[in-house]
Amino acid sequence: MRLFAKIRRVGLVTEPLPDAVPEAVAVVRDIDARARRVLGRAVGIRQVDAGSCNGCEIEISGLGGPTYDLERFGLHFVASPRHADLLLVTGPVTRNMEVPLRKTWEATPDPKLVVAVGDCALNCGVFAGSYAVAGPVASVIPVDVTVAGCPPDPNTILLGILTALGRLETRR
Amino acid sequence: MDVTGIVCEAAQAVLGLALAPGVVGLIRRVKARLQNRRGAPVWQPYAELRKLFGKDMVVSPNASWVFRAAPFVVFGSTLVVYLLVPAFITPLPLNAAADLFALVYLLLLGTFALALGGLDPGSAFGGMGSSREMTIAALSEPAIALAMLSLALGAGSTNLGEIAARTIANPLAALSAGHVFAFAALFIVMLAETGRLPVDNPATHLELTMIHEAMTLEYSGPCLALIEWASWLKLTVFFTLAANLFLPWGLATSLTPAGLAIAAVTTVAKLGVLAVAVAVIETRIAKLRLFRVPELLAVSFVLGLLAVTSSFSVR
Amino acid sequence: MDDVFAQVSVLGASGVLIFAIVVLWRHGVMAYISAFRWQSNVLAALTAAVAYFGHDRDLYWVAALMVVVKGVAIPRLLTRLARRVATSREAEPFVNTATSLVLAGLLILLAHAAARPLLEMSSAPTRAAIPLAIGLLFVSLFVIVSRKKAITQVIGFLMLENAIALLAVLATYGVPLVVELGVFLDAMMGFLVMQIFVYDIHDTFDTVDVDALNRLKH
Amino acid sequence: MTGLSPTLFWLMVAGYVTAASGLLMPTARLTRITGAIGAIAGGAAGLSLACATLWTGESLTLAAPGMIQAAGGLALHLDRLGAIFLAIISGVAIPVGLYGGAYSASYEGRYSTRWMALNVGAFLISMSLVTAAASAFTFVLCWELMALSSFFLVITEHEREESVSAALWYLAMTHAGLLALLAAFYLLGSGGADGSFAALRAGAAQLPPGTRHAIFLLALAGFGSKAGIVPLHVWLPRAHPAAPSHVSALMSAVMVKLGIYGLLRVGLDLLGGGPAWWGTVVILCGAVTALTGVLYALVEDDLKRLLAYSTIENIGLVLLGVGAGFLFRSLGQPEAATLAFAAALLHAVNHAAFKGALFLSAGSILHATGTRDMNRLGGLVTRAPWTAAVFLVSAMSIAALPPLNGFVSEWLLFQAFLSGVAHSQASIAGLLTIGVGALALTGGLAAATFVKAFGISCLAIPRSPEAEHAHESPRLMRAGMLLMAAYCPLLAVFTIPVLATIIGALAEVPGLPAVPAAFHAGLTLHTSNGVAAMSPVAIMAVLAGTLVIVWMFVRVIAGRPARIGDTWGCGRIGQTPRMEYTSSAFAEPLRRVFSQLYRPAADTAVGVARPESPYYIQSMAYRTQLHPWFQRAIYEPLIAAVERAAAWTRRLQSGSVNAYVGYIVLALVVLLIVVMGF
Repeated sequence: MRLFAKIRRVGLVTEPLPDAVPEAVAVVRDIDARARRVLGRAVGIRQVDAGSCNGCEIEISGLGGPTYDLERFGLHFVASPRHADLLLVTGPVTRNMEVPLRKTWEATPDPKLVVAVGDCALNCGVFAGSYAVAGPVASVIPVDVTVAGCPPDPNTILLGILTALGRLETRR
Repeated sequence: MDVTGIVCEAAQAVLGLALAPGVVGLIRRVKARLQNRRGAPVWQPYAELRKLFGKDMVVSPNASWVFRAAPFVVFGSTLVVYLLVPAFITPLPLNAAADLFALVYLLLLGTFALALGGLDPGSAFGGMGSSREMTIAALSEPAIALAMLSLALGAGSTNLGEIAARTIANPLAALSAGHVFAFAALFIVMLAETGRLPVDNPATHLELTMIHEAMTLEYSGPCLALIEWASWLKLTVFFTLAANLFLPWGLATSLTPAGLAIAAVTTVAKLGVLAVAVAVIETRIAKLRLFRVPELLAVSFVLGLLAVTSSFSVR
Repeated sequence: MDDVFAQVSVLGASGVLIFAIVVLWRHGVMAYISAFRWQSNVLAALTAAVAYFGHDRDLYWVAALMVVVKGVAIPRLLTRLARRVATSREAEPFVNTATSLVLAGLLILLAHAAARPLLEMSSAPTRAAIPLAIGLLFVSLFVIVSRKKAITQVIGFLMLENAIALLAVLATYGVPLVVELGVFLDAMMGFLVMQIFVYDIHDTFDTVDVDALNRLKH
Repeated sequence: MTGLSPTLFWLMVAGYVTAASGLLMPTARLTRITGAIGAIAGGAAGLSLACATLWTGESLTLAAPGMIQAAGGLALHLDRLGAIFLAIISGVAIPVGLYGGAYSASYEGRYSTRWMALNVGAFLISMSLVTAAASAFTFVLCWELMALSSFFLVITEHEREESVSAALWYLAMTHAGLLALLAAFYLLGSGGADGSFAALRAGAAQLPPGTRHAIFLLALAGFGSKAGIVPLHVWLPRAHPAAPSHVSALMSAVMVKLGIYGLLRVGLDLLGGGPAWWGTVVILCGAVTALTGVLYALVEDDLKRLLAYSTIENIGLVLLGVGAGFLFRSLGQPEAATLAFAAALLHAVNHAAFKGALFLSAGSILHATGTRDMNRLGGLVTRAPWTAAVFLVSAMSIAALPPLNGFVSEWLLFQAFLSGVAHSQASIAGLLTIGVGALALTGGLAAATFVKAFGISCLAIPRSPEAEHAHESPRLMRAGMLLMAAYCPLLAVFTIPVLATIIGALAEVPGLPAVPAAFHAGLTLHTSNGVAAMSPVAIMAVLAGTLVIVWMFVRVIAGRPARIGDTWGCGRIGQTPRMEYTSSAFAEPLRRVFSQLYRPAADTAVGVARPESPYYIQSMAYRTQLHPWFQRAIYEPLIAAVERAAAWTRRLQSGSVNAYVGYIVLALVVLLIVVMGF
């Protein structure tokens, strides 16, 4: 019972997307409309750590929490690429993760999207040129949207995902 | 079965299929609010179904026709079960075709098919899911049987129509210990059978803790849609059973417009209440270890036993 | 009227019984204590109901006394005891949980068979609930037998006392107030004595695991 | 049509004799052909004889008093109760004959198929005669012939010591049972009646109650050892798998039922029922048997032994029905009694159908892969589609899934118990409630067992090269399997007539009225505690309709082709059978839940690369085995005692000739003294 009292005391903590990025709000507005047509406003996200330092993971895990609640846009993380519509890839692709990443992409049914999160995914960041690194994500699987930042904050990631949804329609 | 009968059953099937995602959406919404989140709108599950039916399918090369047939059997058997449950009118045209035992074994047919579908692609997760699902299904049978036994003892019949009619006729029976404990036992079994907390966490993404979802990891597109829809429908079936076998008031006993309207309203309201209750419970409790689940089912077995014994001590 | 009474009494008695089942299921000592608290309160409510239907003034006092003593006082003391000897969980019982639950079920069946003669004797509307009281008797004895921690056994003993009170209330609409008071005092005394024992066991063996008592042999 | 039934009877005998005459055929091929034709012809004749008896009510009576005069000659009388079981035997004999015609080919060159043919014929004929025996002597004679012929069939592969020990267990147990039977019949005859059943029936009424109880318990033990009642079942999971698969089908689907037949014949017909505790004992036996059977089937890795254990389980279910029948009859609830007996008999019929099909398909899996170990099977659904389909159908019906036949009989059992609970005093009702719980738990565990049996052995990736190169079985075997599997849906569709026939047969037994069950739309039972309605046909129809509609719906709104992609394993490279779940792994959760019963002994061997670094593991071996409680509690002490006794008597065997001559002289002297004494 104490639990529910606390729940009532705390109230709703989900923040609206910050107005600091007005285009974000604009994007969300019309993405929401178009995405509903394309993926029925229900997107399964499969997160793939292709060798990241887990900085991005920390930010991504923030997405699920009450503050940036990505479920309110009909996005949710899924347990298998078979259930996924969108791959959220982080980190420089290490040699060991090259094949798994490609297999994950193959395992995802069409139509599907890829969002590369973080500078490492974009251009291997500080790991560029390492003997253990195979290359940026784009060199392994086709990437629709990249989110820069080391690490990018949850709002930016959310914005990237929503932009990708916008791409989907234009791509077909 | 005459034309009106067929129409009634068809209408009930459509209504059930339409309601099921809403029930789950409501549970998710309330849970989100209890986690201080804004959460997805209630219609989110409908959107997911629409999306899944629109997507491609990826099938493992090891999978056989069993893998492709399983979702249809799961969906079909669950739908047939829903056709037997007095959701809006009682007695149903199919009332004499099957009773509570048939209902339970039809649900078992769905579980059986899904477990085979999980084993077929030869993935370790699928095997794990099937094994656990069958374990829980097997261990919950005795509790279900005893709960049904006490209901049947009260009504003098195992057919759902008669059971509902008896409670309508004799409201005091709803207060009897047998009734209450049968309800409690069935509620625990429902949590186990529909993969809710504390038995299985419907929101988990960690394969090693999965039970139901582990079997569906290989499914995609329309097949996945069928399985998801079937599992939501199964939840609705159990809710409707809990609502209309134990508190059948509002059910239409004749096909008058007013009666049907009342029935629709009351049933939807009952479903809503149960959904909120489940959401609250799931916020309150944590998942049990897999090997403590048998203890929970033993509790519901004892509750069923209490239900039966109290019925024959009143005698 | 009478059948409502019968239903209520069976329902209440089953409710009292359920909390004994809860003790078999849960593992934490605190859970045991709260289960006992709830059981006593349900028992008090049932007593009040019997007082209402049976038109027996004294039983209201008994009910009130139950709430005060068993619903408030004893649980408080138990909590203090548990904190003092710092045993949070019931270490593995002699019989594993699922088995003991099923055994409890069988004991309840046995109670139904055993209660036959009493049912023939009594004609009160509450008679239908008598088997459940006997079932509670068996189950709480089983709790005492099958659990290791002294505190759990104390709780088992208190539930046994509840079972006797329940039986009295159902079979004869409660014994005279004086006797009831005597039973309460008896329970309190027994409880206090046990409390002292638990303390001493704890101070002597640094555990309240009664297995340790066999160390007294040598 | 009077006078037809003797003809049918002799046709049946002729058919089975033909099957046995395979012994004399010049070539192995001819042996097979005559065996198949004979079994099919005999089965057909026997089936029509049974149907004639059941439907026209005319009962066959044959007597050969001249034969073996000392024992009062042979007497045959086929009444309806026997006819039900004759129908089971003959119905199974036809597909088994078909199947065996091809299956026994795999034994040619290794073992004597002629000898096998002779024994199969003898087995079939003796079983059929048991159902028609009308005198204690005839009964015991056929019973023993049945035991011996099946013993020789179990020991067919006489070079594998596994089957030799199985055969020895079987011989020991079945003869222990025979002793109990002889004692029972002796006591039955102690009223001064001659051996004929009619006389025994008349005499049994005058027997003192003590004797009647003794007879019942002896019969329960004797027939129980044949039916596989726990703890007298130990031979069954050994012997049934050891026999050739079509014989396993015969033994598991038919022979064990004769134990039930005997129990009904003696307990119900000859003794005419007894006090309530008879029923209680049988119900408890049934509950223990059902649960033990299914629990050990669940953790079994050997496919055929799993099926054997599940036979024990189903015998337990039948016994639950039989016991409830005895109980209700003694409590003066004849309707409920009829219902319970009918449910038991219907389940016996159904079990014959699906267990036969299961053993035939297991045989064809063995034929295709050469192994019975489920941890080495897999992927057969694509390699041997017919076998897998038969396996799936029969597995679904043994798991009591609607709309197949297994479900109908379990439903009837539930209803029988329900009507009992509604009408008995607390103690009896409590017992029956436990029975319902056991019934339900058995059903659930059986479903788990057969998900494992089918899923592990037929689905996914082959776990061994043998399974990799598996092939479909020859046409004749396929035909036999399919015919056997076809019984399952057919029995479900025609439940109503079958059940009506069974109830009609039961109405012959004194004190059992035909239960007022309305059989128009479906099974509508007007039992005394109310109404319960269920219609397998309607369920089948609705299910089929729904499936078609759903399929069309999906085709319309989602007509996209499926893409082939590897099984998802978190992106690991390649997938090998070693990553699949195995039979042992599947059963692990339940093995843990019931560990107090199983007492599993497990050991894990870890091989490390270098002893100094325990973290670089090269190999891990996990081995687990069970130590069944009945073995632990009963048989090991018993065998130890027997061996001690044997060791003691061995002291007589000094080995010196003088000693033996001495024994002879001693015996002579004692004899003379005795003779002079009197």
